[in-house]
Amino acid sequence: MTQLIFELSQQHRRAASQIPAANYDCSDIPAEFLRKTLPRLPEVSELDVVRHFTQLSQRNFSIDTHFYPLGSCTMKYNPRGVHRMAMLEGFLQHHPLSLEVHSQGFMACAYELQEMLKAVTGMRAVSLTPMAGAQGEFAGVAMIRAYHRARADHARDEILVPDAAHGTNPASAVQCGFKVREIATGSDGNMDIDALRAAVGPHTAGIMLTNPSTLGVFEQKIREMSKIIHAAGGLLYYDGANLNAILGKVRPGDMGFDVMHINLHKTFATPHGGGGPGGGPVAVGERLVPFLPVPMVQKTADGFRWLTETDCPETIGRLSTFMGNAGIILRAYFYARLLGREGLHRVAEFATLNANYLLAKLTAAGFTPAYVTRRASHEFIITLKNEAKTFHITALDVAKRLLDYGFHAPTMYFPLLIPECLLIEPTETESKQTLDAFADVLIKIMQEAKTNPALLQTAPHTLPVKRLDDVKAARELDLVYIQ
Amino acid sequence: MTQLIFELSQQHRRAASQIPAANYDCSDIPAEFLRKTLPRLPEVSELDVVRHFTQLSQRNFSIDTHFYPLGSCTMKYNPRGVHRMAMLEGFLQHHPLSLEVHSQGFMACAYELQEMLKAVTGMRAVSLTPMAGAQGEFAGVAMIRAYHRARADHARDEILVPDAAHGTNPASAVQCGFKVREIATGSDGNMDIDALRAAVGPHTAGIMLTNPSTLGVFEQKIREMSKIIHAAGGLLYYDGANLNAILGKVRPGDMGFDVMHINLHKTFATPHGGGGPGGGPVAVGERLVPFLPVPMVQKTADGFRWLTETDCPETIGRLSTFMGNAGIILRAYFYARLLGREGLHRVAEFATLNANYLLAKLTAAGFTPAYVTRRASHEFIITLKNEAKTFHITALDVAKRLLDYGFHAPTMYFPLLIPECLLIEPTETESKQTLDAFADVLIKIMQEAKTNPALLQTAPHTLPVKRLDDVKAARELDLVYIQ
Amino acid sequence: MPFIPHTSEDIKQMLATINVVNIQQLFDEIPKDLLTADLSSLPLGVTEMELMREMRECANQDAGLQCFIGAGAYEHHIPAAVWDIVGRGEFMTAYTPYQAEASQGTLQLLYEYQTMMARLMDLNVSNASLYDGASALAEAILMAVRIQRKHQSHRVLIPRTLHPYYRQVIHAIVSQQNIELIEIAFNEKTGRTDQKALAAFDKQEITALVIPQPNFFGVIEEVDLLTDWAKTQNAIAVAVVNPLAMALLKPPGQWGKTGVDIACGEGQPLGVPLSSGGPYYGFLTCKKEHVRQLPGRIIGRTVDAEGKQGFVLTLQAREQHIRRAKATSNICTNQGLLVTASTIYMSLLGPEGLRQVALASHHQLRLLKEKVAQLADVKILFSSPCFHECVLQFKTPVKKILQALATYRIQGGFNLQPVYPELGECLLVCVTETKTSEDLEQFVRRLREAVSAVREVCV
Amino acid sequence: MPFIPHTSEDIKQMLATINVVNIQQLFDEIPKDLLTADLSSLPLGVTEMELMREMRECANQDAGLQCFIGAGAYEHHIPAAVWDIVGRGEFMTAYTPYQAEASQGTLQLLYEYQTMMARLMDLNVSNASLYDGASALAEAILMAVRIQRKHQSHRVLIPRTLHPYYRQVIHAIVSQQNIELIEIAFNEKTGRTDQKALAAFDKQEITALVIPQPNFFGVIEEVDLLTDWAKTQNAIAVAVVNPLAMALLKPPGQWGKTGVDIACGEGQPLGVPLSSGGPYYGFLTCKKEHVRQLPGRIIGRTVDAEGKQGFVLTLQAREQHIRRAKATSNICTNQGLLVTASTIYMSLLGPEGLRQVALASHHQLRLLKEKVAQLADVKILFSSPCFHECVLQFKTPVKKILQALATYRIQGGFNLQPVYPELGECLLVCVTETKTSEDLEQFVRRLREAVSAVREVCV
Ligand SMILES: Cc1ncc(COP(=O)(O)O)c(C=O)c1O
Ligand SMILES: Cc1ncc(COP(=O)(O)O)c(C=O)c1O
Repeated sequence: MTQLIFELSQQHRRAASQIPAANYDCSDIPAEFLRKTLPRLPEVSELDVVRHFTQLSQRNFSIDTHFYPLGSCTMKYNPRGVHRMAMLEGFLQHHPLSLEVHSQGFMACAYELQEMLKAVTGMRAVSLTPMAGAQGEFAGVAMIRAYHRARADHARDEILVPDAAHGTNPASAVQCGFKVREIATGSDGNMDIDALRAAVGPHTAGIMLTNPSTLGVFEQKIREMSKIIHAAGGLLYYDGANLNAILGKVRPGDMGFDVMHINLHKTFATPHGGGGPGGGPVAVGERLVPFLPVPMVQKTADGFRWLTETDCPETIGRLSTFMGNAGIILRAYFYARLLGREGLHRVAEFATLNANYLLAKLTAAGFTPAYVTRRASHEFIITLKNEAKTFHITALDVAKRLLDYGFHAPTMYFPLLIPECLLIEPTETESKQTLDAFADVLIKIMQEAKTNPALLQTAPHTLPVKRLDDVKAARELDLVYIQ
Repeated sequence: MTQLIFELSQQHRRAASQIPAANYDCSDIPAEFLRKTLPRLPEVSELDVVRHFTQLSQRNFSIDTHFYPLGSCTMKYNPRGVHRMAMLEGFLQHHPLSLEVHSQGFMACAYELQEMLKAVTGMRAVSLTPMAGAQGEFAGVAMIRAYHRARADHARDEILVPDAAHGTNPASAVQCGFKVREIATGSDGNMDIDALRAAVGPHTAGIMLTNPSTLGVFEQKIREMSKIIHAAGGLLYYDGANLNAILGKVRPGDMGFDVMHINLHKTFATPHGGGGPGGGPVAVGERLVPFLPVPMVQKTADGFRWLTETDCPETIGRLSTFMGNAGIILRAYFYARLLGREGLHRVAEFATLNANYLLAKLTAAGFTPAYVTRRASHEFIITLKNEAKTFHITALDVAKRLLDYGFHAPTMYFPLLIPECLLIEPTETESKQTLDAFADVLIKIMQEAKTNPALLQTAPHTLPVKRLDDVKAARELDLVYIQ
Repeated sequence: MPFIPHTSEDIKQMLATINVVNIQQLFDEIPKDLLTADLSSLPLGVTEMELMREMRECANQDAGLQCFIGAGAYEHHIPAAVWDIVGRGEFMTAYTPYQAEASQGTLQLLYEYQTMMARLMDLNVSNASLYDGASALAEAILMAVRIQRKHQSHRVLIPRTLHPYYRQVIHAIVSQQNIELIEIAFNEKTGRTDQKALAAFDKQEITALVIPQPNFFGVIEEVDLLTDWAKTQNAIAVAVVNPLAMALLKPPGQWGKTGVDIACGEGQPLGVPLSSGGPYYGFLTCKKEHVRQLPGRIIGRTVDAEGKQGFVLTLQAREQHIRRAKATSNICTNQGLLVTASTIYMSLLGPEGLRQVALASHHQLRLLKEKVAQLADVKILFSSPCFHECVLQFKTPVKKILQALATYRIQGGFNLQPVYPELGECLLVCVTETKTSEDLEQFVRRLREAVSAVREVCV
Repeated sequence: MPFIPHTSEDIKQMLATINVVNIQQLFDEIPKDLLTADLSSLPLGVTEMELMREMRECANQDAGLQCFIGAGAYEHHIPAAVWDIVGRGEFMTAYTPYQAEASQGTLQLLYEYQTMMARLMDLNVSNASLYDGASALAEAILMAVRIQRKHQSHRVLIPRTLHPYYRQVIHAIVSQQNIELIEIAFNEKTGRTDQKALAAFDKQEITALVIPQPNFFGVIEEVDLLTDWAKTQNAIAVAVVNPLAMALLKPPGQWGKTGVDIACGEGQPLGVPLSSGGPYYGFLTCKKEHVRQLPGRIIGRTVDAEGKQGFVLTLQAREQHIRRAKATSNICTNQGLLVTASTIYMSLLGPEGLRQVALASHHQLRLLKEKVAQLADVKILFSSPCFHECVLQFKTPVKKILQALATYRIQGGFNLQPVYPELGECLLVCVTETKTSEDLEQFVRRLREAVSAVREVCV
């Protein structure tokens, strides 16, 4: 059953219904430019393909089959209707370089999403082109750089990030040519304001933050922090990965942020596709509007038109060949329309309710929250450092054992500063009953840790494979199949 | 995981995106006609529904996931493209009572399928309306009855069927008001001609046959049998369940049959849907044309039009509200178009090749074919009566053990006259490699029967449930969930 | 070779194993003179790409119309999740669940379906589907006949308010078995089955009375009276209902003093697309005491060897593959996939959602009636409350009016003239929750134009 | 509450467990003056039915056109099986396969993808996708810079025959890091990169040379010469190719004497719909020795605790979530689902199918060229062989010609005038296997009409 598609391959087998049948000529192309032997792709029948990939699909956990409380990832239900709408012929077969008169349908949706994102972020303008959160970060930091340059402020070569930040933040800053300085977190989960004060200066280009932070708590001194950064001449970047926690309640623009991205594949429920695609639109305050990446959609009396380099001479430019992950933009727009103004703020409310409920249950059952005194945002952290010591198990063991019970594991070992941690994000689309079942299983696993730790240490037991050897994978690289 | 959807139900939970929201009035309907309490359907969220039914689907074997050599059922690959075409908006949203001008697309397809079925069956006319094989049988026998009645030949109250016939044959004959007489099979798998001669007479309305028969062999004396029946004043019905064996090679019309059905969900690859829908068009020779069920499609200079009772005053009438399983008719038509004239006869050739190959392999490995001297048609029977005696196992045990190895079981205990039999039909869409793997597993299971028969007797072991208690199910009826 | 995976190497090895020289030899038991098939009149095969394009154009001919036709097939919104899941290979490409352990998905779903349908009808048991609504009614009548097997002759009363095509189908199916179908007239004012017409059969031996709700005119029948009449006659009461309407109207299990014996109908409104008339499915539910006369497949809950819950096909002794000539019906292949769709649809809509869809359809029809009432030369024929269809009467030929509406890409309804000539020029119009108030306004505006255009031509 | 399952009973119990009085209290750590969001400008929520209808109308505005535009996004037939399987919830709604044991489906598929893509390019390794073709090229250049980290300064040569939007994207991305991008001119006769323009850099320190195949004009570049030039310079040769064309044209691993170091490009032609420009995916393959500089996720085959084959994300030390500021790239979420589509597409088409699609596209373009050659006032600009696109030159504004074609619902191509003003009024036309000979005839007929209509207006 785990055969590779290449192992099914038989020379000259083919899916004849899919292959143009005629004898075509390419005699106009000199032989030196032609391929001499066919590429060694699998030679299989249509049934082979359908059966193989259908079987493969069944070897996955997914939202459609499992509770998936993966912290920082907002794995909520992806409405099927939204997918169906994006697959409408007029959207699916629309060429990105069609004339504007032939693009009004798509452009209307994109324009309206721009407007909606402005409203929920409290920002002045939006560009939808970044293709994921990390590209949104890149775009944001590039705009910060462009801003300082436009003011001939060339000394600002440093971006600050909290030590709890997601790895994309420092990586994006570096990809924009900045140095990165990490700021420590205080014991209450808020940033250490003194450390921040000490770090800022004329070299500070900006800071990248998410609020609520990756620690699952709301950064309460955000206004003060914003003053410190702005006073030092820097700008504030908001990592929108956690927007689900505050959607329709708090607007990053009001917290003092100058620029942010939004992960459409998180807050706006576009399916994650086993790794992607996502969408990472950027929203900016007044100062950064001229630098937004192109293209964007403008509404005029005659319909919608593209804004390009010609309209936006100071733009940081183009980040994708066309306009980013258009199909994801559509899906996010449809989702927002289904929820509407009365539904969007409920997202934050019920995501927060679910997280705090699960936290309360687990705390009552003896688990250790990372920040005992704090409310959970839409997610929270428990640390298993005590259990690890007592029972000789790890957060990884618990995660793997959860899989046996049909629950996807929470995010493990992130943020790095909390030892043996699980970052748990239930999202608003899961029911109390599912949360109860999950809590029950976690409690049961702790029982097992006490009585039979080996059960955890060697988990999973019920999946298609047992625990996999990561070390071997990295040492003896086997990245393509060699026949 | 096996929770019932009703067990997930929580009062007042709903999938709000699916529910018209307004406050509607029905004050014009007197209260005595209104429902007093809501029907107790499950109250669940959209995610609950998607997750529950996606999980349920994974608890099925199917063509898309498993080899499915279910004899008499022709479980071949169901092309995905065919399904997609049938789901085109113009077909899917087309109302059956649309004006003819608004129905030309569907009618063109139906008309062309009628023509194609005429060509492959060698019959004079086709009606597509019967909704499965059994309804086709009903229609066919009803036409036989109508024919005799039209000739005022009222004595003919008996339909002959071979003892190996599928249960629908006698059941359909009875539903048409006939008595049924069974004719025995000879030791070579052909019908006992003397028994047939003895049975016919002025009471004989007709005979129902399939050829190749349900025993997986070609009825060689078919011409002689046809003479006997016709000489007695009876008509011949061809059960098209086995048409896959002779498609494009032999035409029932040429064998002397007067009427037949075609199982579109077998020979024409329309998916079986976990029980249906199917399609059972009927084709008839000259004599029965006036009696065909309506509606049918006629081609005229101005386009296609419906033939109804008005056009066909002697019709046996209407068998379905509209025109039968129209979507299945479309799918069969698309499939036939993809194959074309050069592909249709290959179906029979490769179905026959696969069956004979598997039979040869199994025979070589020591299995007992039901008819040692005969060629297999598109299917064949092995009998496990020796193994059953020696190892104290049954055909059922072998079937269940096959499931453990990821193969759907062949048809068991049909036809009834062969003890401990498996009726195996690989179909043309399976590869030699799959047949080899299947043969290897059957051989392995016989090894197990020798060394560890309990492994078979208690199989299956690797499925979501162990062997199920049929007796309890029938004795302690539990047909609906009671909360 | 489309869908045939054999390479020439495979073929060579396979022929060698069988010990024949070519594939043709495998047909050597067939008399040569029978190998006569000739497919040369058929078109050559095409690729999926070619056929998809051709069929896209073919289908487009009939697309893009506003549909106000009902008459037994109803346009409703089907949530995308329904067919996304139905279309999963594991549901779509499985056979009948004969190997229960390998088919728990389908079997559990069917058990859930049976439960939902029984609850919707407020009866005790349901089968797992029949072909369609009309053939389900035929099976229900045959079932009633079996229940009443002591009756001398079998007379079944069929209201003329029943769908005319249903009447044709049951005639084609049950008349093969010496069952007399007797038509019951309707009241021309109310559009309801005439109680007086029934009275003529008081105290006679009647096998069954069929009771439609709503009836073909969209009219709500006096089901309590009809059911009670049947019960006093010792006739089997057979309801034939729109299942969606049962979320709003009183369900058959509650009609009259005792409820009906059998309820059946067309399942299409519950998540099945119009699709030119099929595949749909017939549902059939009944009181517990009749379960052994119920035709079709039935799923039962049981346990496995370890006591764990599981599902199987049960009561197979009723079925043709066991009982052969003595089976309750000849049905084998049924409409499983459509029931899969309905089960998912009902789960998504839930009790309140289903009711809201029914209510919205009813409400929008009322709105239409109000608007139509203001038109000249159009009359709303019957006085009784309707569900989501109603009959409009015109002074000019309906056929012409429909043609006029067609030019606006509106399908105006079902022309009653050929099937109820006694009503004159009548049109059956249907409105569901898919129609907005603007749609209705547009319809009425176009109808006014059509009526006056036809009048001018006819005058 | 769409997509929120909570009943009021649930909420009550949950609040009690948390020990708060209402949901609002859960936000009490947020300074009050920040709770300022106001969504009143947004529309109210709608049901799926309502939105589906609105969006059907919205999408229809842009539907039903014949498309002859290519320019980096290509219309091909996608077998129905591809997206039927891609759309399965288990693929579509899974996250990145961080828990390998619960993600073997996605991981094995990605391993199969890596193998297919490496074989198609004839290189050793592939990552599991980047955002799109243009950003993949930017990552390839950054990769080349890391490989050449000993260079004093980083100069990368970019032919002007590279897609103008790719040039813009790499400029936006890599120029943040002090990398100089130098444009290389093309020969105005052949439409190929000018070897003489390259000669100017002989013996200079060049970090990388980018080599498109086919280039933006559809023209087949002299890739052997270009690759060999790069290798003699010790520059990294970076191929940017249409992967479908590689079933017909010599793959990058075989260019010149040694093959290129890195090959990347846009994966869209392999089973991904046009979809207004995305989501597509960028692929990136390279020689084995560069694997540790390869950005993005990489899947490796390994074994489980019992020695059974399994798949994991590997070499994560290159990635941002481990290496943070020192990562090879900031990419995290990639384009996994599109790679899923391509893997299924390539499996269905197979080696011969892929080649036939490429051949058919090429062949149909030749047919078009033959027909166009007969038109007055239209010139086929370049003399070199093309893959499936070519440049037509007109005497009147292309913009007007496109508008004229649009009235026949034909999308005539991509207007080169704004991006290559030096070529005058030029149009880039694309033909794929989806176009029949009748389509081409129709196109040419309409083009003739358009040209003469525009001429009349302009004269
Ligand atoms: C906190 C945080 N920031 C940034 C990102 C990066 O977003 P993306 O994966 O869309 O590039 C993620 C996603 O994992 C995240 O969780
Ligand atoms: C030999 C034979 N005849 C008739 C039938 C009945 O066909 P259907 O199931 O389509 O009613 C079958 C199907 O199982 C069959 O195998």
